[in-house]
Amino acid sequence: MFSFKEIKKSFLISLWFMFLTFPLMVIKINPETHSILWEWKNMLWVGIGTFCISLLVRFYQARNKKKSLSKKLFFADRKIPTSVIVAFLFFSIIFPFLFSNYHVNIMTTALMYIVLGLGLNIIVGLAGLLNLGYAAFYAIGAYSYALLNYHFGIGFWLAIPIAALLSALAGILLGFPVLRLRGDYLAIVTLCFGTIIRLILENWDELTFGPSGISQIPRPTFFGIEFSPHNVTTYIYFIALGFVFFTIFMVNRLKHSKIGREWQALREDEIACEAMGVDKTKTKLSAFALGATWAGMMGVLFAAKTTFINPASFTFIESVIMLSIVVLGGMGSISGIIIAALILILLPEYLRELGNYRMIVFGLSMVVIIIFKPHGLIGNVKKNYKTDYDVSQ
Amino acid sequence: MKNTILSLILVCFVSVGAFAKSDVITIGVPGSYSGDLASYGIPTKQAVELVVNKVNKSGGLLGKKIVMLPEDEMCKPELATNAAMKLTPMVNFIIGHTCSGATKAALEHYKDAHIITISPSATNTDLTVSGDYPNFFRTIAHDDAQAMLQVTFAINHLKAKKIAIIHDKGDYGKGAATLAKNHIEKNGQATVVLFEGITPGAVDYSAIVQKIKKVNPDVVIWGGYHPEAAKIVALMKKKKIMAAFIGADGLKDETFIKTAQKNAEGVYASGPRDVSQRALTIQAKKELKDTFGVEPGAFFLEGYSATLAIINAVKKAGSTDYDKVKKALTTTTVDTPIGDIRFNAKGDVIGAGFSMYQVKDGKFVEVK
Amino acid sequence: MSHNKILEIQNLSMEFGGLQALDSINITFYEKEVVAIIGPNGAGKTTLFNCITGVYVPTRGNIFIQNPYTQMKEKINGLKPNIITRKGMARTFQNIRLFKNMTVLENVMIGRHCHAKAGIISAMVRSKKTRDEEARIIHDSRELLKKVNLVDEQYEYAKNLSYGYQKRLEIARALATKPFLLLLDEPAAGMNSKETAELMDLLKEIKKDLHIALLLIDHDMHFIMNLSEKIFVMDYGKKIAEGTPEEIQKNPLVIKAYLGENI
Amino acid sequence: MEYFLELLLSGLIRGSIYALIALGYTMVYGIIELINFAHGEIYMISAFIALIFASVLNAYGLNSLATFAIASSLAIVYAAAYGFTLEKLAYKPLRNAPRLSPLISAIGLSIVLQNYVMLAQTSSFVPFPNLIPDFAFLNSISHILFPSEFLILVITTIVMIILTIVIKYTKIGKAMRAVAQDRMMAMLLGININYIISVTFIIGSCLAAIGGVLIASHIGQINFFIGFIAGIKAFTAAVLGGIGNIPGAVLGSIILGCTESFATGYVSSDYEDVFAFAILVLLLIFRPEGILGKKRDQKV
Repeated sequence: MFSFKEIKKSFLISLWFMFLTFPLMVIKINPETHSILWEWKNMLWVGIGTFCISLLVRFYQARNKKKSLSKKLFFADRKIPTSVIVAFLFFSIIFPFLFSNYHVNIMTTALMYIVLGLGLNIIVGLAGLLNLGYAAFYAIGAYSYALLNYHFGIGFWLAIPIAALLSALAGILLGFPVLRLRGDYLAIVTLCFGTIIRLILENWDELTFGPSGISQIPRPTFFGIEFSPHNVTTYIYFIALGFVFFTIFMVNRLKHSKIGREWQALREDEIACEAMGVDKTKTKLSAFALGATWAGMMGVLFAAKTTFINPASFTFIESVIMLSIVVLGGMGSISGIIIAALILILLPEYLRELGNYRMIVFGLSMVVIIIFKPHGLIGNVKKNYKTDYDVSQ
Repeated sequence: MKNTILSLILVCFVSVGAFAKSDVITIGVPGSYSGDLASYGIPTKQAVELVVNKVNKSGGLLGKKIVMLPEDEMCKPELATNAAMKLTPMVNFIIGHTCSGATKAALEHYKDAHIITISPSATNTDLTVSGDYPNFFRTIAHDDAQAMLQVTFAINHLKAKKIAIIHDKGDYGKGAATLAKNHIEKNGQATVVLFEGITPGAVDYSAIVQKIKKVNPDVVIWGGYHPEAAKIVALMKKKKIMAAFIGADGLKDETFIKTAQKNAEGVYASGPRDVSQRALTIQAKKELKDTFGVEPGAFFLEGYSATLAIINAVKKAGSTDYDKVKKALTTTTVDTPIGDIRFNAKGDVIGAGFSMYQVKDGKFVEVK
Repeated sequence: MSHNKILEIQNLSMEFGGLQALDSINITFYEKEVVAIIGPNGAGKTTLFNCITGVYVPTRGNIFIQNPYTQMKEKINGLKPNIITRKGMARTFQNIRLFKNMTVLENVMIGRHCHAKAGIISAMVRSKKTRDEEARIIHDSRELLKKVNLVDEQYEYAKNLSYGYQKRLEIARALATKPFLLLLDEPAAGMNSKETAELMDLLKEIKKDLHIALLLIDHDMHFIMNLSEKIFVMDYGKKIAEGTPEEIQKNPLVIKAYLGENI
Repeated sequence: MEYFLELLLSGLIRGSIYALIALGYTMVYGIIELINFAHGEIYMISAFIALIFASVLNAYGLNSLATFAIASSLAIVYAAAYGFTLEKLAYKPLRNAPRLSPLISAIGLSIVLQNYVMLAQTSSFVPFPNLIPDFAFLNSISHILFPSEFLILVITTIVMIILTIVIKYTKIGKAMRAVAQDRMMAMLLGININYIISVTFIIGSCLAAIGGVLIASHIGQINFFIGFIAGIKAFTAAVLGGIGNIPGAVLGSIILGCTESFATGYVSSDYEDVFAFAILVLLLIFRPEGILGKKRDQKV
């Protein structure tokens, strides 16, 4: 199966890793007692582990070479069959009746991240504006609900449009200064924006109650009826599911509308876009505003779901996870984002059994997925305008 | 992909089901075991594991084995909620969470499910004092008690007139700092000349120390953990600021002295009463050393005591019934590393005193 | 030939730092004309293009357009490119600038957008009016693709087209904005002789069918001489000559500055 | 006035700490246009490696100067090895991928490395021995300037100058710039792209290691999370100065450091980061390419 040369290569790689991990894995220091522990067996494990992984990768590569290219792009450019969609739909509806509250709750989080991913997709995937501060809009939504409820007793359903509006405004506010920026500069400014929002939440005690956060935020009601703590989880699940459907529907519409095509054109080439009569300013701002809207609405749902919020929930890592969902899913692809959100949110939850190793596995899977699927899990599906309406002359 | 997810879900479902038997007593131990606050959660997990193993070896509790279910929530409220929902159907008791914010978010669920929760480290005052959570207990004094101690110490013992308060903007640090500020203002004998937050993890704090020098306080009260405090103390020494430095239990950690070295000399910190001579404390530390090969970290003893308290209460109550155990917790006194403790009606610990320490010759020495 | 002015450039100058890229250019264009600008590399042709289309704001001078349908005359220097495009001038680029990861049809549809009204709300609500507008855009775009003979490739990604096809797509995309003046920046560059001949036919057809004026920059003399009715010659940022192809070929200044001793 | 000067000095020190990390950041970016999120982790790992070797050497009773020299050299060697390996593992396969893909693998790596160090060593803060020897000539001003601060200022300047010279005048530096400008063309001219990128990563990681050892000595404690915070600040500083520009990184860091210092001194440290980030946003509005960054006109 493997030639001697390949085995030798893997052996050398494992030697290299043993060298690399030697100080951190083998020498364990105890700063309090100044004692040093030599754990040589760790080195052995590293050696064996990397040797096996390296052989596995070689095996995979060898097999891949034999396969034709079309097989490799199995997912790309293909519409998902209706049967799969229907099965998925059915499963998502009966899900809360099959599984315990805990699983329903986790799935609700995943659903919320699907919506967040789809919203961020408008900014990053469609309009091509790298955004590392998306959690700020999420925070604005969550705090809008918490504070409006605290001061004025505004309910969940009324808070949703208000939060959406406020986040959209914040999106425009962020959009203005960054109109001229592109790529990595945009990334850093949005990162700063995210941090500034979080710092304001932390420091402006009079408005936001500071780092200790706001507790006892009411859960959503159903036309004024409150649910029992047990049933409310299922209820929130269905709200989140509703949002997912709504968002998929809307984002799909937006994507294949005038404004959606203009976003994509802007992503491809700003100068050509302007030469075609597209208003750059308006298009960029609308992408920021619309993208932020979804985050704002999810923020409300988040606050209602956890019933407690504090600034610690809206850190940079949160923005990074959201961005990772978009990129891993395949920029601009709706089904890709759904899968990526499910992986990135459910994986760390269900990896709990791995204990301390779960974050390593999580990080590794991000690296591995992106290396083997650099364009994301699912490529963009082309829109054929064939079956659209007849032209009424 | 879908199949993988499905099977994953199924596997977890089955594995969850396996625990939900009644011939064991389960203790959920949710806390911060990864991320930047991991060091405040891991010692608790170790402590619970030690006690549980010991009890199981000697025949279990009420003839049943104790199972411990740790859940990592990184001190994040939303993850804490997830952990809470996962644990609620399977556990009899909770020891956790690590941080107050996470505790607040999770407590709703435990409260609804009548699960007694003892936190070794959540010090937010509202958790007990507000009376919102009848199922909540803790083996650590709440922030307000410590703030009170700090302020009276500063004003009466150190005769401070001008007090600067610095905090780390965090839930714990800023909360404690705000309480201290309120106490000073209520007391009226001293003024708060500076109240500011610093960014934890920043590379340098000389600007804020410069500002402290400018306002020239008699005492600096620190709300936060020890890593930042060590840096500030060093800079204060360097800039020849003579003000006394007072921290709370977040500062009272051996690592602080190791890090700040000679700069730590003279620093005050409030913290649980000195228990290093108690037999149980010595024993707990030895067990930890033997099993995990480490020195006790933050809240280790509190976690150990919380576990002992629960086990004792179950023994006394003769069952895991919510009301009976709750009653036992508030009425029976149990010998733990942190003292002979029981709980008051609100859930705060009685019997684990608080005192003020000062660093002398590289050790925290109790100030009489 | 009709004699309605459509574009008037008066005393146009453009400086980059100390570099005088354009020096007091005066040019007038008339309706339905095919005009070419030639000149050696660095003569300022593309700069002139960029000034007209609003990519650069000229240092001095004025540019006016006069819409042949409404006869309204407006000053356009300093306006943004997208506004100028809406006013009836469209362009192609020297180095092709297509929306590479969009389909051929979508590329043309973007061009048509500047005459559509639908906003964000209507995109979400998708009323009958919006749907009709959308159908209109698709229909018109497809018609344009037929004109440039790309209708078979309409669902291909633009990046997958051959060079010649990409050039044609760029023209179709520019035409989609319904211009009365089409500016073509080196349309024949990099094409083989067959492709150039096809392009020539296409441009002639466009002029005939759509009644629009064309302004070309190119180096292919055969192409220029064959197609254009009037030629402007530029050198070092100045206009040095203008006239019919025959006149230009005989102009000694042009021969000296540009054509050299080849003729 | 004295207050102002003191704040200025603390701003300078803070700035040069940022600069030490930002230099490596900006260099890698300048050559391959990749925001190397894992750079901060290399910085963290090298600090840990220095700490580990210093403890071992201490246990064998070496004197402090020798410990400092050996431990920091080993840290630099290991940082280079880590940088090299990371590039080969996580970035090289993505050379031709969309621009955001390497960013994701960088983020993933960052998570892996943090948790790797946490599991292999410890999750809590570890005191870092003061490896930097006391300079006798600094004794008179030790209340203003620590030896570690002095060393950071000096080394930042030296590193900046050497790096500028290397990139401007040496053969490898020229090759780097060629790769930065047009990778395809550089390849056609016979430059070994893989080699140049590896060298870039190795140099960048060495810089991170120098930063790691010095800054850890200055701060006196490390944990597995320090790389993340320092990395973000260094990234901000690099962008402020014009990312890809070596003197720009230093200038940006100093400006960032001083802004934070003055914000703390004259307004409130509550909002020190708000000021730092606000100044970046403001600057980028008026100069989107950063202070010393070259304007890249898009050719139309």
